[in-house]
Amino acid sequence: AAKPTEVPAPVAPENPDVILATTTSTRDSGLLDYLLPIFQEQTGYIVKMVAVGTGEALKMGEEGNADVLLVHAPASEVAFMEAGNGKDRFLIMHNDFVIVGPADDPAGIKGSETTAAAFTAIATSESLFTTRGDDSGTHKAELNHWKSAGITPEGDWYLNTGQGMGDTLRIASEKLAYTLTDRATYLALKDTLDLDILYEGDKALLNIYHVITVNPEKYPNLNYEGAKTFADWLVTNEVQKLIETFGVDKFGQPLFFPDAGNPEY
Amino acid sequence: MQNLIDGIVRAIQLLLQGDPEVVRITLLSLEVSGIATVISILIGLPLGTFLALVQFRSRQFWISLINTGMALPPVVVGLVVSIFLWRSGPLGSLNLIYTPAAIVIAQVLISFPLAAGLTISSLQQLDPRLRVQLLGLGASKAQMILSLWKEARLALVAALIAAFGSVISEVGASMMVGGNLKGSTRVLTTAIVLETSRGEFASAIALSIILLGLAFLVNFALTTLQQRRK
Amino acid sequence: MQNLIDGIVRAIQLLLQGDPEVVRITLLSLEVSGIATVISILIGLPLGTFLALVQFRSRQFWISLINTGMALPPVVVGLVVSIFLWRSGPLGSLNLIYTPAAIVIAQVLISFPLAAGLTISSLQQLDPRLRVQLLGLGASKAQMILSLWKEARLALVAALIAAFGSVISEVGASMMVGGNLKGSTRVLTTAIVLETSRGEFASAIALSIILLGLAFLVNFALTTLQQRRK
Amino acid sequence: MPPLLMINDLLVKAGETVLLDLPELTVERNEVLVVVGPNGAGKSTLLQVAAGLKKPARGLVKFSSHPDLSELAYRRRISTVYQSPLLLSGSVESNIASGLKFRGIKEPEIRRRVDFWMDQLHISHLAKRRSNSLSGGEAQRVSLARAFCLETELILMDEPFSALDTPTQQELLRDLREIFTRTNQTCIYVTHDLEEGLAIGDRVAVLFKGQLHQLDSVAQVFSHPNTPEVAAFVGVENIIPGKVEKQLKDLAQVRASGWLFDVVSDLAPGTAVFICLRPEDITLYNISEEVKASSARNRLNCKITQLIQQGPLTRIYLEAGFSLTALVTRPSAREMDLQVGKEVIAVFKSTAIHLIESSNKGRP
Amino acid sequence: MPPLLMINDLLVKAGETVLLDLPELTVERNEVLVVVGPNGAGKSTLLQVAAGLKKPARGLVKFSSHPDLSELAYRRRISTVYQSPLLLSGSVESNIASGLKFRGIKEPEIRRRVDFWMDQLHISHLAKRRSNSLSGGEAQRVSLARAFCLETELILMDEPFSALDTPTQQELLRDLREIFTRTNQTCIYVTHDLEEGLAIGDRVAVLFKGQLHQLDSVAQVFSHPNTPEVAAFVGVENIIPGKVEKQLKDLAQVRASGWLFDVVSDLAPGTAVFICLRPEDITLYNISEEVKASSARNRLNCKITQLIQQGPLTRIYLEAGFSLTALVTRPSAREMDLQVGKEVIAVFKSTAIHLIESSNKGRP
Ligand SMILES: Nc1ncnc2c1ncn2[C@@H]1O[C@H](COP(=O)(O)OP(=O)(O)OP(=O)(O)O)[C@@H](O)[C@H]1O
Ligand SMILES: Nc1ncnc2c1ncn2[C@@H]1O[C@H](COP(=O)(O)OP(=O)(O)OP(=O)(O)O)[C@@H](O)[C@H]1O
Ligand SMILES: [Mg+2]
Ligand SMILES: [Mg+2]
Repeated sequence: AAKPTEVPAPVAPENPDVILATTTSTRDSGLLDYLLPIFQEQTGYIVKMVAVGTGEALKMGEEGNADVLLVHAPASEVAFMEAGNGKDRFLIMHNDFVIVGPADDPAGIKGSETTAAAFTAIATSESLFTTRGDDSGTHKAELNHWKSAGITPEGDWYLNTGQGMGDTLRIASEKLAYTLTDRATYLALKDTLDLDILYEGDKALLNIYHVITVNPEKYPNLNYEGAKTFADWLVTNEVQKLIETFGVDKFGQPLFFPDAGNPEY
Repeated sequence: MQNLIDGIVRAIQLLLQGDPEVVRITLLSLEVSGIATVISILIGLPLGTFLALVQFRSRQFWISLINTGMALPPVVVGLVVSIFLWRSGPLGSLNLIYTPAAIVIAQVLISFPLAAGLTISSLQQLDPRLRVQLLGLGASKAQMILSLWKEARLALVAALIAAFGSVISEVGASMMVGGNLKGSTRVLTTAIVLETSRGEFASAIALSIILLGLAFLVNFALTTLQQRRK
Repeated sequence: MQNLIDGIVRAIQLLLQGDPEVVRITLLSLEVSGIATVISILIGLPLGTFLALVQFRSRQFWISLINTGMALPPVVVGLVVSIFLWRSGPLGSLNLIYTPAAIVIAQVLISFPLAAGLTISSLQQLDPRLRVQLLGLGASKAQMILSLWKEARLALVAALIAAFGSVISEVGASMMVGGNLKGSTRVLTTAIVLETSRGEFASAIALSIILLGLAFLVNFALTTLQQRRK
Repeated sequence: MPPLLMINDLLVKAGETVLLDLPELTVERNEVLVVVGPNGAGKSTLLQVAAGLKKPARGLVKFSSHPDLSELAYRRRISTVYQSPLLLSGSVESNIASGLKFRGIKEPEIRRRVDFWMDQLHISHLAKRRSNSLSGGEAQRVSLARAFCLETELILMDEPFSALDTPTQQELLRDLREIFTRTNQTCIYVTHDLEEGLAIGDRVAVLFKGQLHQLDSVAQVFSHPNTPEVAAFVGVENIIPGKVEKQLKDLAQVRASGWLFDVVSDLAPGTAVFICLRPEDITLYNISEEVKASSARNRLNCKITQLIQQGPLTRIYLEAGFSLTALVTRPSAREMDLQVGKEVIAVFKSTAIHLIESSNKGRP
Repeated sequence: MPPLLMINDLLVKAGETVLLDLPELTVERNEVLVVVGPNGAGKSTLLQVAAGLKKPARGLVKFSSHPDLSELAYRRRISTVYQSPLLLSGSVESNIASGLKFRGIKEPEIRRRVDFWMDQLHISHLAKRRSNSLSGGEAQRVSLARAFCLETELILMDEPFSALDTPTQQELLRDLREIFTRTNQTCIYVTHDLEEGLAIGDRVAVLFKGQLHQLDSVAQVFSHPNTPEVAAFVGVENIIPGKVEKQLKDLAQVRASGWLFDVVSDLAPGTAVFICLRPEDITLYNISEEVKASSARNRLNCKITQLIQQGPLTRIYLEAGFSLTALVTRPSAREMDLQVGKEVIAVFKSTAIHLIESSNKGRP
């Protein structure tokens, strides 16, 4: 874990362009749109944020097409680091996943003991469930839950949307289906959806974001300096505070919980 | 670059294996885009013919409108069609959202202005005396129009090709109103987007190659038809 | 439906307020698509003219290829252009990825086949004796071609309209190669996608209305030009 | 029998320009009405109106029972040959068959008629050829066959023979006359070539600048033109303004350019007139020769200023205080050894002269 | 001076069809070479080759110093009037100016020439009109002005007057001849109308089915056609096959259809020939009348079968064991009271007959 560092004065860096590959959920929640201008002002770095799927983001890192990643698929991230693709990896924040579904809760998952039980209830009642199916962090988390419940999800009830979180939520809403979503995206879209939170709070449902700088030894033309500056900046106290308060005015609750300096979950 | 090469190898593999999922997606693309093209032509050809041949006051306004239709962004069409087809929308009760039919509807909205706009210009390009000539031969209005279409067939086939091209390659609307549901509304373009977002660039390229190969075959047939009797 | 109405109200507000962000996005859209259209025409018009007028062996194949180009899915173009422009790609050193220039490149690839294909059909639609007539009047090859363009201007303007329509409405490629960076590569269509995915339907609709209004103005100008001297 | 086509008080405009202004014009059943006039006179415009393809600004056009010429039923009772052939793409055969197909005629009948007319127009060998590979005359024949095979009551033809070679023109003129009579077809035949019109027409309508100057039998228009314009157009090359001086028992003496002409006419003395004299009605004699034909009352001494060979004829320009044109056969010219500068006597009968009152100038 | 245009061993094909097969053809400087022939003979094809717009399958075409006719420098030294006007969109003026603009001529000079030729062709009033609103004849005038204003060494014209009214045609024929002479222009003039060709041409090339049957001075082609086809085309309506029976001091006696004709000719007895006799060279006498012109050696008793009025002339079809056509002036026909069924004597001189050896049939 890194320690909060001093914010450097805004001197124009030699190579100001930093490419950040991140997932659609951070973009759609508006968090980065909020943070990036501040970073830019303080450091002079221009961050080009490309919102793509987690799979694509990791691939871009692997191929050296991004300098820094902000992603939420811990298992894949570890593999990524182990393959020597990344240099630094800091825990930034978390929010949590929730299971949403139609208000009448046909599978009766409300009050389930565990996440696995909730998933089992959905599967056994063959209630519609939409999955992103796009190798995103959310998708990978979801697959883990099925695995721990001992279920291979298959069949007409299991709808593979192959789209981002927002679109998958919309499809769930339209199809009266359940789905696993991160809380931030759900809150952002809540007003336009016919979905209620039916299961939440299990520790297993944590959604953890890490920042990773891509290994400059692998691709010498990476802007490692910028990437590192950004990664370091994210874990500063000020920024962590900004993350904590982001969205409170709009949703009455925070969308993300800062984790910098905390031990890995 | 490696991605491109991998993609090509992958495409050949997929084609040789006849991967059932790929086959299904390909057939669905063809079916949906084929139907959408046919409907676009059925709307665009008469509409374009009307605007090309009949003189009335607000004609130029309507032609501009049709031409603007060529600039309809698929995402906008997707959004508007969705708003209508969602359960909350006026047509929600039809249960069309996230079905191939919804994709067809959106694609028709995208491509019929193209068909109509190009029909207008191809008919206006004809010698105006031709109409008089045909009427003088005793053609009814309908026969005259059929004959004009025949004379302008080169440009009309180009319109057909452009309309087909615009729908087979379209993704924004198909994604929104179709939902890219595996096994039911996933078409080649939406599958390509999915593979891309998964970082499976080689698969995406492979599917693209299949899509383009398909488009090439259809176009080669149409172009041959078009150029056969110049 | 409420979304639509809200969107319209919102659009009017945005327009009246002259929201600087919206103004910037709109201008960028116009600039990028305008440049891409001009380049497409600069490539498509000569290429189409060549394929329409010169007889050679593999001509039909090339025409089919151009026509297939009309079916190039923007996402595929986006992916391929990205592969070339990413740092890992052969052109990575140019640092073009996620810049407006990258969007222009992708849009040109999308729209020049349309420009070329429609040029082919509009020139082939002309009376073949016209070429002989022009040469007989002492026209050089270049003068002949200019005169043919003038004679076919109706259909050529339609090609221009279609090319502009295809780029201004395109989103897949702009998103991939431009990155939808706020303040630098965010254009109307990518902004619409973003607003949609954020569930800000009214904003999305408002932006769509601005986009369509813009397209209508451009097309009204072009259509007036086209129809003025039929 | 009422006329087949009646035109009343017709006015056709393009924007503000008047293209045609016809108080009255009728086409009788089974006649060939020839419409002649210089370029831009409105001939094609008249045909388009008769074909129901151009809406007049004012006026009534009625075809037997059809008050509305633009209706399909009317259009199917006529056929039209346009000034430029404008063939459809496709084969010659399919072009010729097009009008029949529009009418829903059965295939064997189409075959029969198409074959018949291709044969008649000597284009059977072109049947399978693409229409855009034809020569000018071949295309015009196709256009003619396309109209004739419809075998309609009324045929409208706009300069149909302009691209045909002379032998074919003559053959067709002869055949057509006969076919029209046999099949009871009526025809409006537009031409700028007067000879052609004379060969095929029953009556001639002469248009100038959208106005009808004369509508009469062919012979009448030819021998008694109404206005100087008509006279000039029907080949009266000598039009000399003059004034009637004396009137003796229907023989008028007209003074013009200093000469006194004897003319069979009952016009009163003092009337301003145009003397119309056709070049072929002038006989030339050598000065030395004795003028035999005593019945010819008018004799002028002239000098030859120019000679032009025109096929079987020689056109001779003469100077007699005013210019005069005479037309003699080539052998005669040879025999008389006519040359530029030679003095000759121009002789013509008092019946050969036709007088037009000057007030007829312009509108009839 | 070498000829302006030389054609050698030319073969033009469309696919497998031979369109034109000319062993040799030259166009001299400052001449008007008229090309005549029936529809589809290859006249327009010849012009296109001369204009460098059609590549022959074989053969050499050379224009003064240019061996390659398709090069721009050559194309700019000629101008072309096509069979159909095919105007560009835009005004009449801009159409006429187009060729000048292509050549980069300066604006005032363009203005001057365009105005001059619009005036010459009587279309000044149409200057601002859109080209697609013109009548057929007006369009053809524009097409003519467009070519003439280029004032090139060589002008190629393809039936340029077919849509013009007769008075204008005649005026232009006269003016053009003069202009060509004055400006040292050379012209290849394609027409199917022989009279037109005779009026303007120095030499005539007669084409049939892509083959050159005769190339001679106008007078020669007219009086001594080479082949029966040419004879028929130049208006020899009476072509009777026969055989020379006797030969006395260049006066041949030819037996044909039972009659014996006296002909000035040195052909040997036994030669199979065609007797060519123009209708206008036949004089008709009433049976009762005394035949005065004693020098005319041939007399046939005939019966009139048909009379056709043709402008100033009357065409008379006769039966004399074979059919014969004669052409007399209208006044003569009237005087002699010629009617169908009447018996008359047809008289013609031995010099009026031209003999063609039968072996000349087909290729010359
Ligand atoms: N839109 C128009 N505006 C002005 N004048 C027009 C328009 N259309 C036709 N005209 C004129 O009307 C006149 C009559 O045309 P029309 O075609 O009837 O002539 P025409 O007698 O057939 O001549 P031609 O022998 O040359 O074919 C022409 O002078 C033509 O220029
Ligand atoms: N592609 C082709 N295939 C076969 N025959 C052709 C082709 N193109 C032209 N021809 C023929 O070549 C012949 C000569 O044509 P051309 O136009 O030179 O005739 P023309 O003498 O000008 O006749 P016209 O007096 O009718 O204008 C015509 O019979 C025409 O049908
Ligand atoms: Mg006309
Ligand atoms: Mg020709």
